[in-house]
Amino acid sequence: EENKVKVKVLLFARARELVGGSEFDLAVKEGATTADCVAELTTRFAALEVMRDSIVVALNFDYVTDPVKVKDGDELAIIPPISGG
Amino acid sequence: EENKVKVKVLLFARARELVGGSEFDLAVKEGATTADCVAELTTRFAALEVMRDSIVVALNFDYVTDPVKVKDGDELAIIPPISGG
Amino acid sequence: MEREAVKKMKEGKDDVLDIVDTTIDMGKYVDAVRDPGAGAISTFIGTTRDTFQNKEVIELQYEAYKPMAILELKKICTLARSKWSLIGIAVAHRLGTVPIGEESVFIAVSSVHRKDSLDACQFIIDELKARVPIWKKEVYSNGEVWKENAEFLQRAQVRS
Amino acid sequence: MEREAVKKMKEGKDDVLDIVDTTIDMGKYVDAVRDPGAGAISTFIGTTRDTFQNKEVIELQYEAYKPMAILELKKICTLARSKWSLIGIAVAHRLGTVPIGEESVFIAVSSVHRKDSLDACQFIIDELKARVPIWKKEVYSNGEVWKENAEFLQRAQVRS
Repeated sequence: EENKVKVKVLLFARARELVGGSEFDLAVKEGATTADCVAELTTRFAALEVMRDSIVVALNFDYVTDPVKVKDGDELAIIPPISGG
Repeated sequence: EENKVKVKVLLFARARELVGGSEFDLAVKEGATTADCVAELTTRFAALEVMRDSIVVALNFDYVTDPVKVKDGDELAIIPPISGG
Repeated sequence: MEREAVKKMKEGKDDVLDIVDTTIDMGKYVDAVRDPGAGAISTFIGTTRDTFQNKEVIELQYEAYKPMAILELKKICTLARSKWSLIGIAVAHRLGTVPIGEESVFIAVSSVHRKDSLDACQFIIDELKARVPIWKKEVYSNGEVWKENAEFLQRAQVRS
Repeated sequence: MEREAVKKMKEGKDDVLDIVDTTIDMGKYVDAVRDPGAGAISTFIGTTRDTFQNKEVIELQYEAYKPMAILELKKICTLARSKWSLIGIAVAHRLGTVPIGEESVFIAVSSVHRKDSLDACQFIIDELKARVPIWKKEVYSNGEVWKENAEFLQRAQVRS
């Protein structure tokens, strides 16, 4: 079996409601990027498809735009459009 | 004796301290203006001379710049540079 | 009665303008501008400083030409409402001795959208310093001085 | 010890950043930025509104990605301090259900001169709305919606 990297995924607000959960572990292939993780997520949770274009992600508490390779134990947060204030 | 107009004069802050009083009546000739009142005041209270260039006056609670004729019972306030806030 | 309520909402709340001799109760003035239709309340608090040009300030004393000060504040509120869409405005200025670090002036402005109250709050303190007849004396260990707001002097220059 | 005190003064006070589940104690945060060297404290209060596009809002619910929210707030404070001369910054955001008219966010900034804290206060609320991971759901009589800050969407567009 090929090596897997386990990432902790956090979901908030509308994303959390669509998926029906706020936190779970995602196992991806070694070398996978944040973009791969999002693709994997939207495959697994079809409900997320409706907000795919507006999803921003944060890796270990920092916004990332270009795909970044994930490591075992990373925390990946799905950030729907924010509305604080 | 010619007709006199009685104006209530109010002094504040440094002007009050220089004159040693905060309120008194000033009798001026009928037809006298706010500028005449200030001239009369600085004559009567020589101590005010040091701040003459920085004095602004208010007539009946409104700033006046050009000389305005005063009427009996008017309230004329000597407004040294303000420092509220 | 419903019509009255709508009318009131559109016109905003009455301005609350106070000159006080004691500590300023900031919560009271925030509550005065608070409104279910407001999304933002911006406030400005002027506090007394312990130093001026490296001289230690021991005490500050404020005095005002009270009736004119209130009228000038009212004019500033009317001006602010003509420039921005505001709900409530409250301004309180303290007189007498104000200990170091305490409030001398408090301004609270509410609006539907934040930009209005933020800009109006800045405008009101700028105008207050330029035209409201209130004076401050700073007492140092070796003397005292009546302060002069640059905002007033600049405007006086334009006037004359 | 005196050297310590001077050093502290020059560097300003530590930022106070809170995410709370109850009413925001505004006095506490004003006191946190209060300083004998400060001449001005500017604050911004975000309050919940009863209507959005003529729909009556019954309730508002906030949630946050807490650790990241605090880190983003810290970055905003550092940015603000690099742009303006500030003494203290305090930011508190409330989570959970916030009744209409109550505070959802409170920002207090102190400075020697007022322009710094006024501008910094506006900058901090603008940045907060653009980047701090906090979400608000508005509940109406006939549905609910997760709000989206225009400030965030604009920046996301620039990013991608």
